[in-house]
Amino acid sequence: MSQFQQKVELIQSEVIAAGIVRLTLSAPDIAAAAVPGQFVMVQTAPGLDPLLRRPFSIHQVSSDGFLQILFKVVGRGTERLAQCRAGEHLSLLGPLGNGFALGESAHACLVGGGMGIAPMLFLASHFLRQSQVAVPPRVILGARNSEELVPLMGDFLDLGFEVLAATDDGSFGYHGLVTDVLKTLNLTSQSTVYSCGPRPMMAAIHHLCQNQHVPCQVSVETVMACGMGACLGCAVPLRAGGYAHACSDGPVFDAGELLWSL
Amino acid sequence: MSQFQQKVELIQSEVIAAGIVRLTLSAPDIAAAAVPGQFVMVQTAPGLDPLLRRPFSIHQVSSDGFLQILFKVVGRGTERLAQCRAGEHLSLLGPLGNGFALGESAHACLVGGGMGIAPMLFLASHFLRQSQVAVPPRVILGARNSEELVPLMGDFLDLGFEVLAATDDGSFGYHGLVTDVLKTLNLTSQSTVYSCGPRPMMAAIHHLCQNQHVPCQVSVETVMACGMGACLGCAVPLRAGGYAHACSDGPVFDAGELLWSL
Amino acid sequence: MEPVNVKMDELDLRVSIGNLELKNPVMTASGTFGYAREFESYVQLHRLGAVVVKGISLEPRAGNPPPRIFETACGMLNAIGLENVGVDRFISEKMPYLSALGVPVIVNILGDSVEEYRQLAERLAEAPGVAAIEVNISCPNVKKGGVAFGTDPQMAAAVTEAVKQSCQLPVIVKLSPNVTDVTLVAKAVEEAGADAVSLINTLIGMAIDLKSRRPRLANVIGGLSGPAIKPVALRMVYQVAQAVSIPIIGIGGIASAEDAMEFMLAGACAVQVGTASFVNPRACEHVLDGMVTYVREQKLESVRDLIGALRIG
Amino acid sequence: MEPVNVKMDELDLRVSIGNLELKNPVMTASGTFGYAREFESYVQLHRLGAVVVKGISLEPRAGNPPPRIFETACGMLNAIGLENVGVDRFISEKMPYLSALGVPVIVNILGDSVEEYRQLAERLAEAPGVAAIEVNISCPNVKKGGVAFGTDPQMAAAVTEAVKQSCQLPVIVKLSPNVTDVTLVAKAVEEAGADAVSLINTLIGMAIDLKSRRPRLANVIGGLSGPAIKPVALRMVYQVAQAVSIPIIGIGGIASAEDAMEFMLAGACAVQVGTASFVNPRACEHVLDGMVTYVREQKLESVRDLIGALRIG
Ligand SMILES: Cc1cc2nc3c(=O)[nH]c(=O)nc-3n(C[C@H](O)[C@H](O)[C@H](O)COP(=O)(O)OP(=O)(O)OC[C@H]3O[C@@H](n4cnc5c(N)ncnc54)[C@H](O)[C@@H]3O)c2cc1C
Ligand SMILES: Cc1cc2nc3c(=O)[nH]c(=O)nc-3n(C[C@H](O)[C@H](O)[C@H](O)COP(=O)(O)OP(=O)(O)OC[C@H]3O[C@@H](n4cnc5c(N)ncnc54)[C@H](O)[C@@H]3O)c2cc1C
Ligand SMILES: Cc1cc2nc3c(=O)[nH]c(=O)nc-3n(C[C@H](O)[C@H](O)[C@H](O)COP(=O)(O)O)c2cc1C
Ligand SMILES: Cc1cc2nc3c(=O)[nH]c(=O)nc-3n(C[C@H](O)[C@H](O)[C@H](O)COP(=O)(O)O)c2cc1C
Ligand code: FES
Ligand code: FES
Repeated sequence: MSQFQQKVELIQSEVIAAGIVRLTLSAPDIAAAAVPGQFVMVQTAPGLDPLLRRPFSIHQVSSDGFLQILFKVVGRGTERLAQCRAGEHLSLLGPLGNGFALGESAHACLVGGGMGIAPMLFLASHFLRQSQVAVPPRVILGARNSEELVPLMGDFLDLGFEVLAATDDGSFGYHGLVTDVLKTLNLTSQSTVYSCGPRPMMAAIHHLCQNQHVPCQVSVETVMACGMGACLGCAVPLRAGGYAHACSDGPVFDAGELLWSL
Repeated sequence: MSQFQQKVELIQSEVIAAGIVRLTLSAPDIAAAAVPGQFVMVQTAPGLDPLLRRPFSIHQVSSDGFLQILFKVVGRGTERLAQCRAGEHLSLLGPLGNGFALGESAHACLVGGGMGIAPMLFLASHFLRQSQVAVPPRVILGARNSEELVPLMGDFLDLGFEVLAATDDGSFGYHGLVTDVLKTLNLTSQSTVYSCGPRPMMAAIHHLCQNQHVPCQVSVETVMACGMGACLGCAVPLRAGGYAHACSDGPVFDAGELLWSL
Repeated sequence: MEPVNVKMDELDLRVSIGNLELKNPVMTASGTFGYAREFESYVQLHRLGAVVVKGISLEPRAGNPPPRIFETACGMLNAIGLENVGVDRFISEKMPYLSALGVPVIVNILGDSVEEYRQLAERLAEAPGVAAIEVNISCPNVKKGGVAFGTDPQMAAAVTEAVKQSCQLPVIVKLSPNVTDVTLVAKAVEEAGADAVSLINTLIGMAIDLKSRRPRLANVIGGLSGPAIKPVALRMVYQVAQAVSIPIIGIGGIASAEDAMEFMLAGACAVQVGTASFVNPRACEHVLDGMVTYVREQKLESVRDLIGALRIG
Repeated sequence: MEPVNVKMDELDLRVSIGNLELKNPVMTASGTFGYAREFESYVQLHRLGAVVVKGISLEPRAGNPPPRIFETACGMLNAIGLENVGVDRFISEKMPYLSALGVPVIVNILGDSVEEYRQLAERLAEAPGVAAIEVNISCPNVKKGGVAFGTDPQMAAAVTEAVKQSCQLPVIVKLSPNVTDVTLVAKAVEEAGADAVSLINTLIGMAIDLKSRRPRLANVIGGLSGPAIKPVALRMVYQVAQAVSIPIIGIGGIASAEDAMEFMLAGACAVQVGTASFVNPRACEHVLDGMVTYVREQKLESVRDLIGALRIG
């Protein structure tokens, strides 16, 4: 496994929607090694506060060495990152974790909710590049409202995907949950659902898939200190008892392996 | 006493010499209230690290509301300040402390060493504005070498002062200490020496003045947490025993009041 | 920058520390707010819940030689050495200003022996305007080889009893965090009659200058304060809240309303703001403003609803 | 970014912990470096003075439910709950990789009773490649109502004795900072035969989420580590250095060579880098590189010249 600790240049910082920022970084080594579903740990400030790195899914990579992350400003670390300007350098650790298991499944369905949309773009691009896939994957994206969702959909549309949209307030697309949209699709055990989003959303998707015997992979979020399996801070309760570690065993898991009742 | 806690705009940041930076801030209230020898406490970073404000002498004020500080990058706080860019806002507390006692003395002599030059510019300008002063004050400035000294002299020359220069390495002006230059002047008990610089320099000036019965005021530096007399952290040992507080009793003291042997 | 002007007439922010009624739970921490006057240019002093002044001893003390302070990661060390004007000058020079503020004045006291604490309490009981006494027991007991009163439950109880017996004022005992089990000391002073406890005082720390190979403080060791110590303070407040039934005042790294309310959830009925006042002289008002906003937004009947409201399990 | 390549052949960085010779004083802290393999992409592992692995118990432990960690001001809280693979799997699965590194492997052990510590030491004494044992005594003694071994000099001594009796390996006892007087425990374990002490383990702390009104850690309380605790750690190392004559390993908030050398001036002969490795996986090498530069610039005969070289008075 190739992993790197590098200071990389920030090429562009874009405010995609209110409080949602996309950073484009020149990180050829990490970009080349990354697979969809992996993440990077980013140092958000030069000093000792905030102290720990912050984990972000790899949103997209390009063949010319660029790597993007897409995040929402929720606290001190993301605030600092949002203030970084082109030309500054950021310390990155990555690519980290195990990405999505990309099988031969003919019918892939990508479901992203809120910031869980971030890793879905990299995954969608990956399917595009895989010429053997006959049916292009279906993409379901959900968010609170159109202001948040529409800007995030753009890249998927640009890649030629048809996006099934859902918003909590009905201001765009389906008025309701992504699971309701997912239900309308003709899922079979030949399909695979790839999902990332808030825990309640992923729990609902898991139950739906379980009932219909559809394989389902989820990318989970936990607090993380190291991102590399050293601190054991990122415990994820397992159905079989005990814990897995989101950073080194995940962040992508077979939904059936996890304990969802928690 | 008017003191202010304000977020003020950084108008200009200039690198005057290697590692020496001058910030021009728009701070009309503080500038209007300030007298030479006073200082401001500056928050150097938005987060909790560095935690405490840093004290800086008021280098210059202008009638149109600008205030300047001049500092050397020596640690984390000054590093951050040096990175601030025009348009950013900095939190200032000031004006703080007691400035120089500006008597009727006909023969003022200003001695600044290293960053102790900073408060001397404001003081020199003050004398210029005082029309009753017959003889313009004499200005002695010292630094390690010409690279450091020459850029700092400019403002004094612009104001029309003749500057007696001394460098440790002889690369500009007198080769040696400012005290040696001071000795060559015809000081009397009618003169007043105003001095700011490294402790050994001020101790030497004090002894010289004491021997020649010349009144001498010094501006001292100590570590400071609050800058306003609350923490009692800035103790300065007194000749009479006990301690004064640099921030509220000083930073300018009658040299004879202090304990110099320490 | 004008201080935020929050309408707070209709909100119930009152808390009580035994007999002592405070209009809100935000006070200054001893040694970090001078004698209040130092802050008059910055703070609307009458808004404070209470003012706790710098520790006072029987005789004036000059304090330690410099350097006395040093900044550490998200905190600071101090070894001021208990510099203060002494109780007589405090009463004659500082109390007139303080008692005119219309805010309860709590006097922090410190001594070398039980006897000194007793005499201090007697003197302050006579002084008009003193609302309560806060007993700093983190000082060395010279009669017991310099072991701090606050590290031994019996010595802590002895000081508390002496102070209680010599004055009618509410007595707050300020606990040291440099102990194996803070609840033992808390219980001991509760039994000895303390009306409340406040915690934490500073953790003992040290810093070294590699260049000179000398300690950063002339006194070698000093007290660590600021955001760095907040987790330790919060834990101790929580532990003490399970152990005693007298009111608790939370102290340690408080800089925002969120910080303050975390201490209240853990069981504190009031808080003190210390080191934060150095960085932001208006820190107390900032905490108060944030608390007002929270109480209003959450539609709490009173700020007291927060006290001990931590959900566990 | 290539790691700085410092020529260090000619420099004397060796230190010894009793019988254990280290090529340099920089080791990893238990629980912050996994079983070393996690860092192989980032660190030239053979350069480390020693590797101290995550605490091992007799039986595997699943650890605490999440959330297990929370960031605080210049520090972090953890309540991992001593998750580990157990001594058998440690020896069979982890030791082969570790012992091939060419670096002394120090195994941190923890138990619920003196008996467990004894058995752990016996098992490890048989395992090839173990260079020393570090005894974590910050664990609760279930037979004594859950009071931590490390807070009581007698219990600490009992554990130390048991471990010493059941193996020939050098035994390092890791002290808890959550005590009134750390020198009492240090002296007790020295008398009980400890070859060295390491300190500090984490301070006990807590954090609360105002929104949910719940503790930030499922375990309610946790261990505070990182730069925030460095002043406390340095003070304790200094105090212990005055009290015992066995070697001391300094731990707590070390992230730079300056930090490490401050601990050495205070009396430590080696250091461990903990939380800093999360932020910068190369923290140990960073510390080592800085130390090399310093020793060269100051023209020290050996890094050992720093040990206890603090100037006081
Ligand atoms: C593997 C992985 C991948 C991730 N990918 C992305 C991504 O692509 N885009 C993205 O925006 N985020 C992502 N996250 C979440 C992201 O790491 C956090 O939002 C970030 O660490 C918050 O840092 P902060 O300093 O701004 O907030 P903090 O100051 O640490 O926290 C501020 C407040 O926000 C809460 N908080 C913390 N995390 C979240 C969260 N995820 N959502 C809402 N509230 C939170 C905290 O409890 C706290 O109350 C990912 C997390 C993981 C583990
Ligand atoms: C009243 C007053 C007025 C001042 N005016 C000025 C001014 O006009 N211009 C100016 O440049 N400085 C001035 N100073 C000094 C200035 O406050 C410090 O240089 C600054 O606080 C250092 O902050 P830092 O975070 O960069 O360094 P820190 O990280 O705090 O310290 C870094 C290292 O530098 C050392 N150090 C601290 N202060 C100094 C110093 N003064 N000189 C050299 N080394 C130091 C520390 O011991 C430490 O080893 C003044 C100080 C006082 C008390
Ligand atoms: C400079 C300074 C002086 C202090 N002096 C006293 C004192 O005289 N008496 C006392 O009980 N506590 C004193 N303290 C401790 C504070 O009141 C408070 O308990 C401690 O600083 C922790 O709170 P904080 O983290 O908010 O600062 C002092 C603290 C500082 C920083
Ligand atoms: C996540 C984590 C896990 C830890 N696990 C252990 C452990 O298993 N055994 C032990 O003795 N100390 C353990 N520690 C304590 C560290 O070894 C170290 O003593 C402490 O973190 C202070 O050092 P630091 O500030 O450099 O992190 C752990 C610390 C952290 C942060
Ligand atoms: S974040 Fe440290 S083990 Fe997963
Ligand atoms: S710096 Fe606080 S009293 Fe002077």
